[in-house]
Amino acid sequence: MTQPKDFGFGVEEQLLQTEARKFFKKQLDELTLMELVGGNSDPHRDSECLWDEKMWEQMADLGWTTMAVPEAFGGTGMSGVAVASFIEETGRVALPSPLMATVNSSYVLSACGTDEADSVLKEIAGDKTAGLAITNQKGSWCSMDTDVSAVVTEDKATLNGMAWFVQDARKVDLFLVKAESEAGIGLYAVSADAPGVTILPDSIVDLTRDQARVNFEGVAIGADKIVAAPGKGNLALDAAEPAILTMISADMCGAAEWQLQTTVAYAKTRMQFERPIGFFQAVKHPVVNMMIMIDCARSLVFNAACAIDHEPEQAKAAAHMAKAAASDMAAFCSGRSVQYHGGMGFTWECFVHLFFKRQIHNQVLFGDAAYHRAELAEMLIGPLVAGG
Amino acid sequence: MTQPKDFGFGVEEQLLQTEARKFFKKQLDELTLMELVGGNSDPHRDSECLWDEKMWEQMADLGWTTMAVPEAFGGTGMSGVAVASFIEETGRVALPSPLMATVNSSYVLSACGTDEADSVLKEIAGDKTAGLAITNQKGSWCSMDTDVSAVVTEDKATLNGMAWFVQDARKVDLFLVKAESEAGIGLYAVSADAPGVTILPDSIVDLTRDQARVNFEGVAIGADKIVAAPGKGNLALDAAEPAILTMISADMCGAAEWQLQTTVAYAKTRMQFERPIGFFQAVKHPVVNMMIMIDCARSLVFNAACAIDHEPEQAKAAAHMAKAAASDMAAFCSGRSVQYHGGMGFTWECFVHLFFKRQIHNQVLFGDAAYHRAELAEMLIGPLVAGG
Amino acid sequence: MSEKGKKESPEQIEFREYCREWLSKNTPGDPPVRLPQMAIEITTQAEMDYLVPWQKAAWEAGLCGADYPKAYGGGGRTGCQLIANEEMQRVGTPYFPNVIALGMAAPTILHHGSEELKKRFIPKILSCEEIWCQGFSEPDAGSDLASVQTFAERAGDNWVINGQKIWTSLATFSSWMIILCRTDRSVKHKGLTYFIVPIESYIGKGIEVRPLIKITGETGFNEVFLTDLEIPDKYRLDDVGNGWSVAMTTLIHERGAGPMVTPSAGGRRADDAPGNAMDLIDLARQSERNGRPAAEDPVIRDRMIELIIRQKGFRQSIRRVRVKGLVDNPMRIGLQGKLLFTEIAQEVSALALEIEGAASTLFMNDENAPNKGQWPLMYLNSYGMTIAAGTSEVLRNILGERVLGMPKTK
Amino acid sequence: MSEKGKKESPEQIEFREYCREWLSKNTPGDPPVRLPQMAIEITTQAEMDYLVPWQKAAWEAGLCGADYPKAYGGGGRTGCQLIANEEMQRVGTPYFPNVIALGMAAPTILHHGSEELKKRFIPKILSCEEIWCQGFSEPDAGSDLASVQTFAERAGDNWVINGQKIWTSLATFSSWMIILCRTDRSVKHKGLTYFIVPIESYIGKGIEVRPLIKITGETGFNEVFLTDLEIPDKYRLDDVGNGWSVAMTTLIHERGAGPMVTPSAGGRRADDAPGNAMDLIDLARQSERNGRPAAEDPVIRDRMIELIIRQKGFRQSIRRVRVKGLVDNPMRIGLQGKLLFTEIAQEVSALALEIEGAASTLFMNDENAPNKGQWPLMYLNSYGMTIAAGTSEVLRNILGERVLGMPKTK
Repeated sequence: MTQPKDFGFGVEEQLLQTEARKFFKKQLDELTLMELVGGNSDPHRDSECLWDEKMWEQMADLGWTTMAVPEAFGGTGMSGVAVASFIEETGRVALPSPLMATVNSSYVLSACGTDEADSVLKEIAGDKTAGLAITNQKGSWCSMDTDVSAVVTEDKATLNGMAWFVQDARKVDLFLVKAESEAGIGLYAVSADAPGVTILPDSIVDLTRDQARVNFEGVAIGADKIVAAPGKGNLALDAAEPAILTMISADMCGAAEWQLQTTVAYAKTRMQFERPIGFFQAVKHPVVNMMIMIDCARSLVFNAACAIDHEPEQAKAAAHMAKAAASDMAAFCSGRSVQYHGGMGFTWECFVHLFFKRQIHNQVLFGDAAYHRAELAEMLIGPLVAGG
Repeated sequence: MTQPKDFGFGVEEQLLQTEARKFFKKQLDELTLMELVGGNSDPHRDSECLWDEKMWEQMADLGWTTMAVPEAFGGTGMSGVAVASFIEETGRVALPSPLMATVNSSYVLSACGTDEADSVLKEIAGDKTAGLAITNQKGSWCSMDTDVSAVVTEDKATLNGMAWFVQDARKVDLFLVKAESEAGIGLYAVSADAPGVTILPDSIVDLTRDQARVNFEGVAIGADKIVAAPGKGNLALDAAEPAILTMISADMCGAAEWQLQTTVAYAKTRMQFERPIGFFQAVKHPVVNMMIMIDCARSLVFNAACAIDHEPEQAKAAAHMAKAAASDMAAFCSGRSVQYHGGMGFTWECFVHLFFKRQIHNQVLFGDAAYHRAELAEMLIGPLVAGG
Repeated sequence: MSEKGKKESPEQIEFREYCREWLSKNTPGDPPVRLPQMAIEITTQAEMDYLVPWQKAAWEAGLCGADYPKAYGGGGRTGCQLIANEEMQRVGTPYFPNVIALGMAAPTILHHGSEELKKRFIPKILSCEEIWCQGFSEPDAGSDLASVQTFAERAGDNWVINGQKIWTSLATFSSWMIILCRTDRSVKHKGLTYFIVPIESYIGKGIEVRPLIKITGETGFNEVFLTDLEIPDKYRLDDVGNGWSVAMTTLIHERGAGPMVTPSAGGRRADDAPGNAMDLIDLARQSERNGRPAAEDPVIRDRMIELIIRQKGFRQSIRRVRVKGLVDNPMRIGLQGKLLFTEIAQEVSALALEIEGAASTLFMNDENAPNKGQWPLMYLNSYGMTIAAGTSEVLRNILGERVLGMPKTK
Repeated sequence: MSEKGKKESPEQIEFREYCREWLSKNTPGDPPVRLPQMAIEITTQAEMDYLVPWQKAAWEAGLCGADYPKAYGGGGRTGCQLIANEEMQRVGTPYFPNVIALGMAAPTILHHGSEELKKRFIPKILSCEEIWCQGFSEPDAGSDLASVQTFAERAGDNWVINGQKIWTSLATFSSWMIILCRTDRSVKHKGLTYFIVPIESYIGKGIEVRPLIKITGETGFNEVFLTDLEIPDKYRLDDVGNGWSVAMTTLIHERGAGPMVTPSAGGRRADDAPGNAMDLIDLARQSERNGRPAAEDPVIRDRMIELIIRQKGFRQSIRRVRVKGLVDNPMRIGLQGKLLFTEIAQEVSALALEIEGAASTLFMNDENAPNKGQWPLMYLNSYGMTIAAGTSEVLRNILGERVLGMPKTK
């Protein structure tokens, strides 16, 4: 397959983008965001889960929460580039919400291709939210690794163990749990309030997210909740990985563009030495480098998003590229955004730290830059035999 | 053992440094150097070996060519920091000469600790020049690797094979050849004009050096020329490695300081946009970074040079640090020196390319930055088991 | 990944077919001499003798100048030069030799020249009958182009030019030169006027060309001295004092961001251009560094992949720039082009030297040099790229000021 | 590697012995509260209650203020503060709480104060009886310090001060403040005058202190508002209009390049300071990133070693700066100190986050956070370091201009 020249980003996608930008600009300006998530600055504060559920309902009414659910199952079934461009807008406002978790879960469920998965997709289409419980204590993003075990009998499965680094755990209605049984890795849909499920919130740097360990202690689910049978779950995760990587990278591009524009605006007005500081190349040129890195990552995001639909055999490589570029870009842009805001940028009351911290979280989520480069090296150069 | 606070760089060392700087300033200003090595600009020119043998004789008269030969064998036997500071001065003028080859050979011979080696040291003290033929086709700097084989009988040894990347091969009187026999790696002193020795000059980028493959075809030498017995040669090379790495790094610091000063001078006088270009932070700040990197590398050079004499158990780590820092520094400084000289710096008639090319050569000689970091990682973190 | 379009016009679709057909029968054979890496480095007549007929043939077939009006020797098509370029690059044809003329002189004459000049000059540019060079830089006017001092003095219906130009590629082969001159010393930017001057016919009579040697040892750049060179006023482009804005048309095309797509046979496929990071993988597979296979070195792998990703991102940006909704400011990507292309090429060739290890010391004439010493050559030449046609420093200023609206640093 | 000196004076040798002896019996026990990473971040009285007696004890023993004249409460020694610092750092004592006073106020008063002021203030600084803060930065005068607007107006033998200072560490604990004020609006640098002002006794009567919250959530920085604060002329340091040169004395000591060695108990050994790259090795040995042991990742290893080398180089430069023949310009190394220390610390903590992998998302209050979340905290705080006390950008200007002599960028 080949990609359309325009990434398949047509009139419909533009419309969605414009709508989204307008919506979030109105609903979630920086001050609103700060009031929502920045109320408690104590570094020893308890873990919090702060988000605007009313806004989420509005988003659901607009069909935005089911965009990765195929139309056949009641979702709005949008193209990869549409979803990416929408998520970019949510990154631009650092939206706290279970959107990414739900979108990722939708992609994984679609990749399962089972009746059981389809029925969970219908639940999401019916405005349930979902999240992925797929990571182990070692922070592995490999589809084969998990600390949760499953015992599967004919009519049910029983889960035991802990899932780590579960995103937006307190915002979702159900988890897709990666668990290992003798027959291999399976995926299990578990209600967040099922008996035996305990959510242990993490205290995290990012103020716009919540993250938790989720413990499963003898959690029993019916066979109709085995969305990918043992031995198939890892395949579904692998198939969904390009979309997951692309969407997190899109979020990062949005957040970084906010950092760029905000830093540029500050550099134009902040006076030192009788000049706006943007006069000085020590500020101007690195800010240009922020732009360059954002453009590189953003182009790779749309290339990867397009590949998901139009060139699936290239999607994995394209997604590794997008996430690697986005993670490096985010680290650079975040740092510069604080530095060039000077003392002001180092205060809690200035908005830049909200985006800075979200990007710290994003950089490592689903694998950092070095990880994705190593994965891509395996694909392009071949496996590493010895330690070099 | 502990290092003296002042690196052991006292009055005597200062005197030598001042003398050397005066001598080279007079004998080898940039125009003289250009006339010596830059006469033929054709990129397809034949390999050349251009140096000032008269100046070398003067240096020998001053005792400078035997500085790494212990006084016991007739040399001037200077401390590591004295040699490093002297070699730094030769780097500052990009001196074409067999000095580094001879100094390195002296360190290797000293490390052999055999009567045979001592007698070659005496030859160097008698103004012979020597070079190391220790590298294989794969460019390995490991003391165990060679493409030369030796057959050793009671009264002689016969060498066959090719040594690669031999420095200043056409300027030296004898080679210390690393060769492998059944009993292991030995070192053999071979006259450059011995029967069976063929020097095959490389065409190289650097105009201030010559480099060659040296072929040994049934080269027979007496047992008195086996300076390190089979199984001992690698140990001598390992023992001398810190000094070798330190001295090449010192050369690089000298060359980089020339690049820094020359670039600063140009930035102060070259006008664009009604300003000296040094006004612009896009020039000024990277030039400051040149200085910072030079200072870092230079401090590590003197730390390593001091360790050779005063803290030998730390010399290896210190030398890896020096060469890693020097190689990165050289790459950065060379690039910036050409860039900020603008179009002028891109012409043959401007001196900057002479130093740029010498540094390209230096960067890789005896291992580049990544190589030495990997070696140091083995020491500080432990060996790498798997491919990561 | 192919990026063949979905939404090409019928003319474009048909033209692509035509190009493929023509190229399947008409690409020139292997060159009789080793060609330099870029057309601006052409220095011998033998190189020209091979390349000029190739451009002429491509012009006759409509692949060079496809979008220029028929009245000026072009194909009169719309959006077809890009197609021709893609198809020529796909099959790996040699580059066109008349690069300065195609990339700078022709679009400038098209936008600022009189009808007479357009008819007189553009056809012979496209056909390669006349080679052109460019007289912008001077020893004291590099990055600060507006400070050129070469002076054109009015003398009735003529202008008399005195001064010196530098970095003039192809000057030794050129019939004509585009030149930026000062006509008023009392103002800076508004004191400039833009002309066309005959070169070939005035050698030794007001024009002297002296080759410059690059740090690689290659020649190709020249200094051009103009002494009492008299030219008619009709060779002026646009108004007296308006030279700076004419020069901007030239520069924006030089940097690949102008409205006219430059006919470019590429010499190689896009993925095979000088400084292509993907080439590093092959190099690493063939290289030993410090005694070990370079392709097995995880640090080298990490850095190769990093460059491959950045280069891919840049190419995808060029794709994105044409998609509505995915670009807020059309200049934002376009003005990055030259900067990124040259800086990535510099990093790619620097990394190539690291991959080669000890063998990176070997230059073009050495039988054991990997890839015949092309990588050290490329690395040295990369500094020409980051300096010429707008230094990286000046380009970052332009991006910061024109795209992001930050205050001018001057 | 130990760098114990060979060539110490008899006084120094004896003093080192004395310090070791004293410290073997007199270091304070573990703190009852968790101390912040740096003294300027002290925010609670409990922290002060532990630290103030420690400084007082060290002063009484002669380890704090060793090189100050006896007349001002010092030890009257030569070159001994460095010895005391080394020995305190060797055994890992806590830091001194009166850092602004020791590092900035005391040397400034020593160089520019009247005999009366020296006798009045320096002893109580050394003994920690009085804590000091510094009033330099203002909302509109950060990097451009000379643009401060806080105005001191002459009123007979007194001065009346109005304005606002910001980033004032330790202000809530301070008795006194060094302050840079404008006394003439018609000139920039020459319109400044430097004073000492009482803080504690004027809270609510001309002085208001408001804490600022940092991006880490920590407090410690403050805003200080001065309203019609009246102080006697004897609290002026040096001449009216000479405030800029007095401020330079303060800054050069703040950046570690001044003649007086600041008493510094270090809090930790030099190799154990915040941002020590060697700590990364232990972190990597304990960390899994992306499911694999971080210490086995060759790319992580390469970058750890790179930082270890740069940090080692910086420390060796500090050693080299005192060796004749190995430094051409004494400012060349000294002025790099703050820049390198802070930038390396920033890179070290950024790399720590990469080493921690997914666990880098966890902050101080999380039971599973590696090293109790100190690395994300350190990374966030590192931006305070590269901004405060001269941004990295301003410091590069200073190096380029004062050391290399390039033209001023202003």
